[in-house]
Amino acid sequence: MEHKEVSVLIGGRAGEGISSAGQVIAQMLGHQGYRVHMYYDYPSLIKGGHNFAIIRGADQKIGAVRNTVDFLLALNQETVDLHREKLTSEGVLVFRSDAANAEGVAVPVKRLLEEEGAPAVMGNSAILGAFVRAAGMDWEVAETVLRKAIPKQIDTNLRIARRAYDEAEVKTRISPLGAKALPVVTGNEAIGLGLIQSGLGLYCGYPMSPTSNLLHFLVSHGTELRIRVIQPESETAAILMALGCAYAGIRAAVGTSGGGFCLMVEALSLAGIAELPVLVVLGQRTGPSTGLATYTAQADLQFALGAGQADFPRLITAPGDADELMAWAAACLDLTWKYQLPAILLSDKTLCEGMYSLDTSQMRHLQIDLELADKNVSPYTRYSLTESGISPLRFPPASGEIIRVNSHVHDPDGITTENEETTKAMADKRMRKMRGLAEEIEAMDPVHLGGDVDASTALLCWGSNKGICEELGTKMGLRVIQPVVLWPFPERSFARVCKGVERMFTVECNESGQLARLVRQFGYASEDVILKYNGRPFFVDELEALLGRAIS
Amino acid sequence: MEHKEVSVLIGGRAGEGISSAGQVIAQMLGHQGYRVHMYYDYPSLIKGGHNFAIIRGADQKIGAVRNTVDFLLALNQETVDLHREKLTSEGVLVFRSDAANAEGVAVPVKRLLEEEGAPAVMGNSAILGAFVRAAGMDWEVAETVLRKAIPKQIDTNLRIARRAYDEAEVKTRISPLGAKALPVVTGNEAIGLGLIQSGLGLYCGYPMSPTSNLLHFLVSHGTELRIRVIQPESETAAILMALGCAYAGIRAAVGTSGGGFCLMVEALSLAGIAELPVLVVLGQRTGPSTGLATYTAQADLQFALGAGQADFPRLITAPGDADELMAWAAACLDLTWKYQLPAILLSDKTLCEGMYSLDTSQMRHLQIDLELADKNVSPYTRYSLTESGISPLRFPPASGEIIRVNSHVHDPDGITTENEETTKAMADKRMRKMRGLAEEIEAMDPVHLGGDVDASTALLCWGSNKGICEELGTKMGLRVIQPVVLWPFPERSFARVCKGVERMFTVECNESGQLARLVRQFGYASEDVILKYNGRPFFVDELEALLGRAIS
Amino acid sequence: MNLISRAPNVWCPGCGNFTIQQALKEVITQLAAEEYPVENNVLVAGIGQHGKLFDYMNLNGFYGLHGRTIPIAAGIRLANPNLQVLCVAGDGDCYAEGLDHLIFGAKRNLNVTVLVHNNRVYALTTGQYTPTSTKGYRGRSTPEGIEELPLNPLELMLVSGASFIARGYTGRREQLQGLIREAILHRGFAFVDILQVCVTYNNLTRYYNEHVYDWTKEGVEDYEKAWEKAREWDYNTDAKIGLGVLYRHRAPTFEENHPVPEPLTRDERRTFIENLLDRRV
Amino acid sequence: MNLISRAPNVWCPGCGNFTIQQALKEVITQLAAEEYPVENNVLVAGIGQHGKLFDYMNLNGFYGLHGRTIPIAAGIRLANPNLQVLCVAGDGDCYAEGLDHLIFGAKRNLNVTVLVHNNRVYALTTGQYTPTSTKGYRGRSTPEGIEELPLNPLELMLVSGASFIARGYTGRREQLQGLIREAILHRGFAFVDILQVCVTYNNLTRYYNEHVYDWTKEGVEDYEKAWEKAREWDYNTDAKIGLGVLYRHRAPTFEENHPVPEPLTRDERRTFIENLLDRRV
Ligand SMILES: Cc1ncc(C[n+]2csc(CCOP(=O)(O)OP(=O)(O)O)c2C)c(N)n1
Ligand SMILES: Cc1ncc(C[n+]2csc(CCOP(=O)(O)OP(=O)(O)O)c2C)c(N)n1
Ligand code: SF4
Ligand code: SF4
Ligand SMILES: [Mg+2]
Ligand SMILES: [Mg+2]
Repeated sequence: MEHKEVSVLIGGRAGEGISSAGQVIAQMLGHQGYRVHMYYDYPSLIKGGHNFAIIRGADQKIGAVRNTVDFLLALNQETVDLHREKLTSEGVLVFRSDAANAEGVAVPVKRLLEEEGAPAVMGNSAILGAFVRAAGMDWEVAETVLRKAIPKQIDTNLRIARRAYDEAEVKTRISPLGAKALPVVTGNEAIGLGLIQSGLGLYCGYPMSPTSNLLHFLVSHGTELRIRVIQPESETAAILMALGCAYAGIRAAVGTSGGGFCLMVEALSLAGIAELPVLVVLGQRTGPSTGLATYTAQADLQFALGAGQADFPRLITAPGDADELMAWAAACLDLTWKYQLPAILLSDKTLCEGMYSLDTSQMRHLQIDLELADKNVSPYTRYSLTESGISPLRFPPASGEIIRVNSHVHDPDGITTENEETTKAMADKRMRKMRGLAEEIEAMDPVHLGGDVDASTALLCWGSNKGICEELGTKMGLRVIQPVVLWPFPERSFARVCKGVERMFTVECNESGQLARLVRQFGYASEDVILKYNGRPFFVDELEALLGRAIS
Repeated sequence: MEHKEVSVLIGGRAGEGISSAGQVIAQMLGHQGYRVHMYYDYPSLIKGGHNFAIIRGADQKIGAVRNTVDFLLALNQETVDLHREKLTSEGVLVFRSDAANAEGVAVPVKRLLEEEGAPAVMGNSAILGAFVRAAGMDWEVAETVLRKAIPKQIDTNLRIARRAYDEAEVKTRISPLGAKALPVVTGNEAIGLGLIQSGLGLYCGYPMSPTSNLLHFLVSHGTELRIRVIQPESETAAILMALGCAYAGIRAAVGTSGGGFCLMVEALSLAGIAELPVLVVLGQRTGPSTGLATYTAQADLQFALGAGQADFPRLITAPGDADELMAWAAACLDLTWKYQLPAILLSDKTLCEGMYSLDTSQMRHLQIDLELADKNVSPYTRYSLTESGISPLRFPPASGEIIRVNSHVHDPDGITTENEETTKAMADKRMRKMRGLAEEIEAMDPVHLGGDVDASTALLCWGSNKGICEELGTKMGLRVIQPVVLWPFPERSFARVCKGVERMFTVECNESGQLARLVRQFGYASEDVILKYNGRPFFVDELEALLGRAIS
Repeated sequence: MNLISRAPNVWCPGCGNFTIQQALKEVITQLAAEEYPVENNVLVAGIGQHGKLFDYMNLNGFYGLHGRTIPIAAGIRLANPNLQVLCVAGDGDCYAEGLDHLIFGAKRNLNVTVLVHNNRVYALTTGQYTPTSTKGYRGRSTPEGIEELPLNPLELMLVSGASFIARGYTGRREQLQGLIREAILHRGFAFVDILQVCVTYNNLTRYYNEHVYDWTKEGVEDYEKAWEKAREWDYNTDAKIGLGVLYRHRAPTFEENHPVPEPLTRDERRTFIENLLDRRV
Repeated sequence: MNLISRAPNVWCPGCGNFTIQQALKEVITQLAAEEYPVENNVLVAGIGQHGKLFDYMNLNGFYGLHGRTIPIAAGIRLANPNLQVLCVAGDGDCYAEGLDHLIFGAKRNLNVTVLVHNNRVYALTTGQYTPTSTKGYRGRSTPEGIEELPLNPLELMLVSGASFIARGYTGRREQLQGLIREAILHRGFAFVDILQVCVTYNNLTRYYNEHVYDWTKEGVEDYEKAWEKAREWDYNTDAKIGLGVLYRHRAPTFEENHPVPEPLTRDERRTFIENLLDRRV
């Protein structure tokens, strides 16, 4: 059997390393030339419960999984019971024979471990080895990927995998696709890489799903990268540390989810008036409030648009896959510095904790001109009223200069004023920055156009629904419109990609159609909204059916 | 001279009691049958600086002042210098002759105080006495109003006022209008009265302009009213106390401004999912961030619309004068209880600290049916999935019942679940409540229609701009449309009052046209926005000129 | 009524939280047999592994926000001081995000019981250091070990005005049960720092077993002595770890200062409004 | 350079803030003559009357949010530890809204100076009680007198790990100046609670004048002694009020634990990314 695409589900209890095993499988598929996406489903607990990952590889870029799988790797009986029906008729079940009863490739994990005198944590290597054999892949695939993916005691792990590999039988053959092998990363990692690329100096994060792993990723490489990573007492402290840091000249970012973002909005408004750059990575999850800590949603767009008292310029982006996350995290950090304003990068649990093939060669390198003005301008005026609204940026200490930033309405020197003309002049200055940013954004290709680009029926989507819409758009002959920048809303680019659209379906993971509400503000009526809000992303077959019904 | 309207400006240093003196003048005009508005302008400091109040009386309801005045009461030279040019050609200047040099009614305050052996704080009584005489009002007006308005040492104050009255000369004659005398209250007081009417049990507030005085007002009557008023350690604590209180069955409200509201949004989302009633009075001021602490703005609408992560039902109202503030504060509290959701009452510095005639006879008594369900339903299920989305409300202790509220996605009993069906079912339940609320709102006359109701050119406004738009709409032949409820947006009522409108001007005190953005979402393009954002409200003559230019 | 709910329990096997749950269950059962009906209890939970107790107990409850048990509890008590409010908090929850509230709860002498499941780690978010983690603790946000010294919550509570302070340990269930009982019966802010073993991220069982000893109850009303005892162990340096009641003291409570009055009737409210407006004409 | 700015000063005549401003000005002038250039100072201000110092001084500054001086200061120090950061905070500001941050600043031993203008009232918002107001204080939010006991900030800071703690009084300018100087020169978290007279809302001048006395510097490194001294006066009950340095101690600072490394070049960053991605194929 020749596979243009392949799906693997691996499941077991929390604490059994499902996520890491899933990553290994994703890398294996990547190694074989597949474009990969992994969806990781886990409840909010540490041990027990049921975790599973679905890894899908295809011959084109993808961003969603199916509800059916070709391989089911079961670490326990529950996995067999819960997911057996997802297995296609030709599908292969690989299972721990000492923990489950089933038909298929039985892996006697306990025995194999005992034979190698290896600890229980290495059990997954056995399953993986058996999977590689059952999938008809060469041992080389297992060896190469495991060597890279497993940091500790690789030799024992390899011996165990090999034993399982040797004992298992070939059930089908996932042969190399011939395409270039691409690395596989989580969305959190892609964001981290973008920040690193753009010269991040400080990252502050208070743990919160789904961005905790961005914190962990950055700190685990912090020393090497010479980036400081701080976990402060609260999200409020996190963003204020970032603002203090920016004031003194170092690039800073913070990451959180909706609940933590609530505690940052006062500082966001401060960044607005004080004209301080900061990037907030906002990983959305199911709400309201604590909601479902480990499940997904796209329901913080309206919050991000209005967060913080009063009007102030802000940048809001919602990249839709790893390539975009990396590119736009880097670009956002640059833009916050150029325009001295806060930016929010909207992600969600699907993106943050899912895995994607990353294609840096394809990745657009957004060019941002950071030459603001003569940096050594003197005498220096922090809030000089320039035509662009952007004042030159200098940092303390600057001999002979006084550099003041201020949360009150202030004069050009940063001294508090209640004067009415200055109040208006400073608001106008900030609005000029916003217009400049909007112009620059229009030139950055801020609205992705995909699928069948000439179709008159369009799918409008944002963030993590990019991949699935792209896939279905191509398949079903629908145009796909995905604004990556949501604010300042790229009106001209949006109008351009909408030319000829007669009907527009909005696909979103929230209950009110938040993007549909936004585009309506700009005159685009999208009454056809396809919404999902049960914490899970759309599955390919599911959305295909929904669209089929809606369009007909 | 027969006055159909009259304007008085009183000015001096902070700490000199300008606000109280202004209130006395407002009550005097009210006593004479005028409909009154007072604008109070003061910087953010305690002593010194320059404070002034403009009190305007007219033969119709008003909500704004002019830039010209008929009387200028100057407690110091600065007041004379800053405001002399506002005085009409026939205007009368009353001034402290021992603190300013000017032409007009000189009041030798120091001497009068010395003669009565009175302390300096009583100086304003002299000015007020002289004003009453200069304005040709009967001594009875001074005596009646001062007796009511001055709590301490009224006799000495009256003696001083009388001396000044006797020494001053009549310059013009503000005679009684013949209309019923109406009481005069600040917007904060009107809100407080509405809350009291509706059975408030707890008010929590952390001091912040412009709602600190709501805290002070309620606490000053707290004992008598048997309402608890608490100033906690932060705004976060304030709203959470209110939610705890609501859980246990007592009506609670909180008040703050934008900066403090930032610290409440996490709890707002909690109220959304836990289905707890709470009313937040959000007094807007000039932002972003600390901005201008004592000046006005209408720039938190977009923030209020999106505040808190994820979608959840909320009620947002923006009353436009004292009558509406009182009526809707009461109605909002009722509605939060009926629908078990958070409500935001948007006010601003103009409304909160300005004064208005209150006409309770004219006030609409919004009838809200609070019979939710059989309160003693047993077995009790906190989040039972009803058709209306509203679950019966019971409070602990309830013998044999368990009453759980939960910030996580929960099942009908309030126990946490990650189940996908329940997640969706509970979101749908909350949306049903929103629809029910929207229906009820449509029946409550949520969009005020005024001015020339048949005109095809309309002024769209909200909150504190109601009064000025009404006045100018009537004068200039423009229809006035003022949605009092902003969310759920009263689509049907709005459509009804918009019938026949060909051109719509939006009048707002912010820099982005926040209401215009909102109505665009519902298909109403209002490109003609008239915005002011220097911290000051529109003045009548100013807006008239702007409108004149814009319309022609 | 069965105090343990139908919700499936997903704490790790061996987790100290089970002990706390068990102890709490016993105490509530005892008290119900005496004079405190079960339905008068309200459990206010923070967000974290500790908070799951909300789901596991058949008690009235408010599952609130990370770090915010105290103000919610204050609101409940203001509404109805007959309700027995138990705050179930975590160390990340109420020594980091919500420390401000904890201190003000103590300052006001709010009459609630605060049980801190102090496992000295953010457990639910997979093992980051908290304010009480030992210096050098390696968690996922501090792979090279945290450089800060921990806070000593007992000292903090003592200086903040808490009127009942105790320390329990999940390895000593009976004692813990007694402490919880005393805490609930105390009139005022009753704080129990519970050394809760997290077997997954911070298993200090051996260390605790080797170092704990029991405080005598003598002189528990002596602030100075309490201070000395609180300082024996700084949550960092090797030392004996005292368990038991550290301090107890009777003082007016928040609720006593803000008693619930009989509310005005609708008519009385109307009269108030009319009178007030009369003074404004 | 003139350290006093062109901004018109609008504090009430007689306000203790003038004394603090004067003292600070002297100290910065002195230090500038020694080794600390004026431009190396950054003043981080809270919101309140105290915060107006930001406008009145010709110093670099960050006028932030109510209660949030400390995390802003931490960020500045993380970016550039050559900057001398002075937090100018209020008692409402950093003992209520921002208490959490203050405690964590102390715990981390962040190397900044915190000057608390403790007038024991929310002055800018017209006189409400704060966490250090005396029991019975009648302000606009407590017309019948607040029922709570005040917090003792010195005790709080001591148990939180502050490595320099002092108390000054605006009625003793010279001493205050010395304390500010020592605080700035201290390496670590230097906290000065300044009894600042608010003539308008809480004029305690007479009370302070009658009760203050000077602490000797002896044994300022002794924690136990510090604790005793801190407890002499509880900000409520009549007692002698000690002024001076309460405690001093040298410990590693936050910044020492998080030194600023030479950043990677663009190429080094690219190489890092390539290597990492190589491991993912
Ligand atoms: C405002 C906010 N920030 C972050 C989180 C994420 N969060 C959930 S549990 C938790 C850690 C809890 O640690 P702790 O309080 O010690 O509880 P434990 O799990 O150890 O019992 C965090 C940070 C949240 N829910 N809300
Ligand atoms: C989040 C927030 N809440 C409330 C306020 C309003 N506010 C401004 S100044 C102030 C009081 C300040 O008191 P304190 O810190 O003691 O300073 P002081 O004026 O006494 O110097 C308050 C509550 C604010 N600016 N921000
Ligand atoms: S992670 Fe720790 S605290 Fe959480 S359930 Fe497991 S053992 Fe208990
Ligand atoms: S109100 Fe008090 S603190 Fe503020 S300036 Fe006046 S005296 Fe100083
Ligand atoms: Mg913990
Ligand atoms: Mg103060």
